[in-house]
Amino acid sequence: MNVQARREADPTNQRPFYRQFQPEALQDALRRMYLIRRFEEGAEDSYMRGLIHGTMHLSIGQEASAVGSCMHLRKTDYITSTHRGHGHCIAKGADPKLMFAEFFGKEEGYCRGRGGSMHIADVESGNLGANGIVAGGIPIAVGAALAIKKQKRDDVAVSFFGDGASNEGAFHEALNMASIWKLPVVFVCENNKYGMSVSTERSMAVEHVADRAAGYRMPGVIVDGNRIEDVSEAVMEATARARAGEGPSLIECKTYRIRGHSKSDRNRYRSKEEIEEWAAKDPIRHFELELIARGILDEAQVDTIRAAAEQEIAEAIDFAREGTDPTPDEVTRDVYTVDLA
Amino acid sequence: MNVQARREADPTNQRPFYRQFQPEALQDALRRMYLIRRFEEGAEDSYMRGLIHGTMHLSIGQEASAVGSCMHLRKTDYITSTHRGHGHCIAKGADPKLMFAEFFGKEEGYCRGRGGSMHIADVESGNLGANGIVAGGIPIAVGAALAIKKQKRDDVAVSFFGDGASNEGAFHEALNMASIWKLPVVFVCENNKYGMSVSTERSMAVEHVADRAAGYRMPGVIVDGNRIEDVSEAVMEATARARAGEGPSLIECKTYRIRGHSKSDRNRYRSKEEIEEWAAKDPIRHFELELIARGILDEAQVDTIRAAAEQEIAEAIDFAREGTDPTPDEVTRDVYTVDLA
Amino acid sequence: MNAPAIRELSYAQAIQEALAQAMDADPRVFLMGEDIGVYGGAFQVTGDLVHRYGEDRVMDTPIAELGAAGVAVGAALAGCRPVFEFQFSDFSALALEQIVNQAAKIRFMLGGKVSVPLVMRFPAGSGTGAAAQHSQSLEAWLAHVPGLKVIQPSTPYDIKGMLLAAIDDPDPVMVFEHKLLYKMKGDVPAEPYRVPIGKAIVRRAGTGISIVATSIMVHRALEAAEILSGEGIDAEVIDLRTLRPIDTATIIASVKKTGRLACVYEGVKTLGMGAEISAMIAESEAFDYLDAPILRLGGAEAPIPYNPVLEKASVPQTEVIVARVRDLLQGRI
Amino acid sequence: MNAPAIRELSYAQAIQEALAQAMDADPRVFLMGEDIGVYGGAFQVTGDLVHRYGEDRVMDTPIAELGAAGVAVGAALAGCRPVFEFQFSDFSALALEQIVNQAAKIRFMLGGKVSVPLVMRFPAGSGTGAAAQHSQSLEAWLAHVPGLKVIQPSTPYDIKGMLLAAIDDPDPVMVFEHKLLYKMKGDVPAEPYRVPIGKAIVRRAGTGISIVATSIMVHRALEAAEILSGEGIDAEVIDLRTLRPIDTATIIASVKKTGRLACVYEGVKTLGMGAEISAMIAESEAFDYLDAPILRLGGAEAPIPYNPVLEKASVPQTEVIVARVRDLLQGRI
Ligand SMILES: Cc1ncc(C[n+]2csc(CCOP(=O)(O)OP(=O)(O)O)c2C)c(N)n1
Ligand SMILES: Cc1ncc(C[n+]2csc(CCOP(=O)(O)OP(=O)(O)O)c2C)c(N)n1
Ligand SMILES: [Mg+2]
Ligand SMILES: [Mg+2]
Repeated sequence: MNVQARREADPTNQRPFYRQFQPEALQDALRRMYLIRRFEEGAEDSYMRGLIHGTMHLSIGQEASAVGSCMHLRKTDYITSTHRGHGHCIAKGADPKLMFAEFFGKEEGYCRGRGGSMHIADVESGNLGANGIVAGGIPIAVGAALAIKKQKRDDVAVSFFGDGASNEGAFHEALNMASIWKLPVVFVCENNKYGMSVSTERSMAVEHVADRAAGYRMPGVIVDGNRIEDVSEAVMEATARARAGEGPSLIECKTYRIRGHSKSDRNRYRSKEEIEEWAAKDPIRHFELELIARGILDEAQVDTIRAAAEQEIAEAIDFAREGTDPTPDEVTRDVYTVDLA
Repeated sequence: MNVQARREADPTNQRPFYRQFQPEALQDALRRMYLIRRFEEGAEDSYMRGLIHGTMHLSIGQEASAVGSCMHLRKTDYITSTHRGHGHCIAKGADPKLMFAEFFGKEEGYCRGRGGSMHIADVESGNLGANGIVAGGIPIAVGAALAIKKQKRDDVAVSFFGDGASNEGAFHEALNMASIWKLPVVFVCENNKYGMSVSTERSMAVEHVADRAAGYRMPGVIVDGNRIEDVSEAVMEATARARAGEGPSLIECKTYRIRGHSKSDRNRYRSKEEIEEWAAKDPIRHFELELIARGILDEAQVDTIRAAAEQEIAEAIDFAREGTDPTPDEVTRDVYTVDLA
Repeated sequence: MNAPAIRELSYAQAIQEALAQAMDADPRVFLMGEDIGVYGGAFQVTGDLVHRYGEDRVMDTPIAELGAAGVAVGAALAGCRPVFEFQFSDFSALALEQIVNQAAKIRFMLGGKVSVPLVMRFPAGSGTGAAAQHSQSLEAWLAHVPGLKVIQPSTPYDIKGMLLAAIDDPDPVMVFEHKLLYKMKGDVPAEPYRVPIGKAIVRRAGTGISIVATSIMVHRALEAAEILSGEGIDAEVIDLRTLRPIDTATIIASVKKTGRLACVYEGVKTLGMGAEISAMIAESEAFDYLDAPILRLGGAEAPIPYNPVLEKASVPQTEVIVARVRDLLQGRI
Repeated sequence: MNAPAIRELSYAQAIQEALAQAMDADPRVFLMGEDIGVYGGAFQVTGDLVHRYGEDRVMDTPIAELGAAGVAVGAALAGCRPVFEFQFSDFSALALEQIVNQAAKIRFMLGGKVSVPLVMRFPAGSGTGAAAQHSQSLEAWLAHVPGLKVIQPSTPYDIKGMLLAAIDDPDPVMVFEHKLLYKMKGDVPAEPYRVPIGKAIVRRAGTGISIVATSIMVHRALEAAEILSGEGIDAEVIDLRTLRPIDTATIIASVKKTGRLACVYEGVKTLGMGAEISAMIAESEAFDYLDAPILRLGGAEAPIPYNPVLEKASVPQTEVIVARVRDLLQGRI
């Protein structure tokens, strides 16, 4: 859809998303989407160049669900994230400098170099952490929501997870508990069609992850995960419901990861055509065009935002490379709050 | 409902259950229900008298779901059972003598005294075992069904479990796999309203366990678990479906356990009235009256069946008491198929 | 001023008192577990606490150990102090992912930015005729995991004080309680007090051999020591109390004095707690003081059987401890 | 007759060949696991087997470790011979209930009336930068469990032969494979053959000290032995290979000869495999032959960190083995 068509689709700018958020907030959302994209491209590049070791899971193509979900969140709201968590982390407010420092294994990193990509967390911003265990964060989010309720706060916890994670028992147990205890938690499933190499058709008895919501007596909403406004409106409703004490919701964002599952993926389980088809639905480009069609930004401003993101990421990598290496005698540091004798 | 009312409810004996089974099979079903009841009363009595140690979980009041489900099963069909498994075991064809021998910890017992009530199994009859782990048997049944499919047999696996078990992740994972692989398995939930002390209202987000079936794209059927004909007809359909390669089903039998959860239960979580209300819906009495109303048995024949069951149980206890005690030097026997040096 | 009140309480009552006092002192503390509310817990440890503290602080969970453990981890991260009861320690096998991959590692993985103040209680052990899936002693699994602390108090006094210390602790503490101890009575001060985590205690001083025992085996070792003293064998009995971190100093000092060591524990012998105690001594400065092989008495290499005779034969009993220690002292091992 | 064909294969290729030969020989054998089909397995162990044997025999499971493990147990009970791949050994924490409470105990609980012929494969260990939840060495947990057999082959030759023996075995066999070994090459006969479970092997004969090592540590110990031999220290290196049941005879014989013992393993030191080896020797007839404390080199008391320098420092490296053995031999331990 070009700009003109977009204008005609919503001529009076009626969509709640565009009315609810100030232009600055919308621009900031675009900025974050770019930060995520460039962060991951920078990480990928650093990995290729041998600067980063281990593995990483890129969410390129999935930026709308991360940013759209977190736009409604306060610093005191929690998220739990996944192995594919860079986007969630930046969307919730993390500083790419400290994230890159973590990737480079430096003391300045969010986890002082102990966690790396798969455990990146930014507790101050309310990100309780990525998780190397598929579905591991789901019950943790429910627990955070339980704490919120006990503390009589009106915060919420948002749990991100993938389609594959919804086949884990932890998903079932967690959603059931969230529902019976009416906890302020929003389950955001990023359904990118595959759990590693296994498609949802082959791994899930139902067509949509949202079909599972009925089993827990909670709303199950399907949105186009590549359209930030769709994601955001659904999450807005769910967080409002949660803050009002009406319990959890499940939102399924239909999306796609453009890159392979991790660095070892040879894309044998999907076709080039499928990847290209989804690449054409790029969530960033979609959002840009909407902002332009609605007169919130013009192309030049978009360029400025993109350039600033690029700049920020380049600086972050420089910052990280110059960070401090942990010393090997510190192997047992921080295993306990008070080091054992 | 008295005999007359029952006659009027189905004046031409149209119910499939009564047409499908020969009178002998129906009488045998009643006999098994009595065997289960008397078995458990005998076990309870032996426990009170200090002859049996440990604990036990009685299914008194739940006999219809066990017997009604197993009437359709062949010896080569499998069941997996639960901590409340005496009924399933007898219904699938076990010999009460060998069961009591197990309770008394004797070499003659089904498990040579190693298993006791919670692990009783009768593999020759297709009972893969009770299970001390709530929901532990559900994936095992799915695995047995997978084996059946691989071996191109037209047998089925039936997994019994309770309402409480359906809150375990293993339930979710197992039902999903059974469905995606279209396995010949029937999930029979005996919903007796409580998982130990916690009611389904307090532990389950949905009202019925059968509501969960939709999340696995399989039929979810609710039946009166105290009416053997209701159970049996539902299981008949499900096993036919399974044998025909059409995949799994979930059947929820609404029932009630009259005794406490185990020997330590003080019934603090439910009322006397509730217990009495359900005692009045006794599945055995119901079945007797139906058989009488339909002219399949008269009261005297019922008395004969009951007396025979009593006799069989009394003899079984005598047999068990005289069994052989294992010797303490055999502690590590049967840990491995070939004893380690 | 009055002398501080000391009453006889059972081990289970001592736990209940600790839980109540912790909840009184700190609104962040709450309990969760299966049937801990109106049922009072499978072993009546929580008793009527739900009536005193309400369902919000004494929460019955669905039967969903993994998810519920994860809820506890999340609540701990977000400012609560959950005390989680497993109905039987065997069911911890369902929740190890949250205990080991999450609770034990989160602080470390996050570079020390958070703590996970979580207490989990595990009714463990054999002797109740509950067979293989309800009688295990799995404490060695968790004692193998850095990031956890693991305790195994053997007396009403210790369980109260160590449980209170565990609830104070900023890190996850795993509490193994032997089911046969729940009814055991002992003197317990009414006031809250702490018994430090990480300290073993000499329960009986002696010079002929050091017996390091855990949980219910402490009592059997003490009985054995009494019998042995009648034969002129003067055993020192050490109650390990904490499995991680191990109080190596106390054990090393004892072995240096006695020159002999026996480890008595209920868990499966291979890779059970005694393996670690033995290896720790064999690599320590106490090695040079050893006058005999290190005796290990652990559980049989078999699941716990239902039959009561076999069940008893599966784990060390007093007579066996006496006989084996005697053999050791007489050079027959 | 031609000489039997022997080729160089990688450890991963040797596994793949064993799986293929087992499937060729026995229609009951099938594979299940996450992404073992068209993806070829996270470590490319199953490779293109799905194309050769079809999706029914090389089954991708949903991400549902507990349930899938239970499915494997049920299939084994009903006449199949499943070989189950965990994507990472760390995820076994999700499935321990089926492994430990079910697979390991069913035969015993049922009085010997059934067997559970199940093989599970666990890619384990650190060194890939995958951090705390993807780098653990948890083999000691399963080696603590009666009813299981646990193996940890260290060479392409052994993994092929031991895996085939495991698939033959009527009981559950747990196979720990170090991820860093997958690419290691070695001579492997083309024909199927068996290497018996339960037998350790002396990889290097020596007289000065016995080093018992497991998995990748066997290779580091051999490297260390080479270096030490240049200093006049003649180490015997034993590859444990099977963790349950332990081949005590081979180790005892070696220690009687050398008078010294070091255990080298990657798992956390406390309650890791070295604890058992050390304790086993300390209670055995070999005790009297010991001339020095028993050295244990295990993993740090910490989760595996992401930073590569810390990661290396967390587990024994060749230089550390050399230094500590030297210290021991020079009486500095
Ligand atoms: C418990 C567990 N099982 C398996 C894995 C290996 N693994 C990591 S990501 C992944 C796929 C997850 O799929 P999904 O939940 O859809 O998330 P996505 O990767 O598509 O974002 C798998 C199998 C893991 N990390 N944890
Ligand atoms: C995994 C596990 N958690 C808890 C228990 C303790 N337990 C035994 S039976 C039971 C209640 C089970 O409820 P349900 O599934 O409804 O079966 P019912 O007892 O009502 O027949 C509980 C909590 C157990 N045996 N296994
Ligand atoms: Mg996915
Ligand atoms: Mg129930």
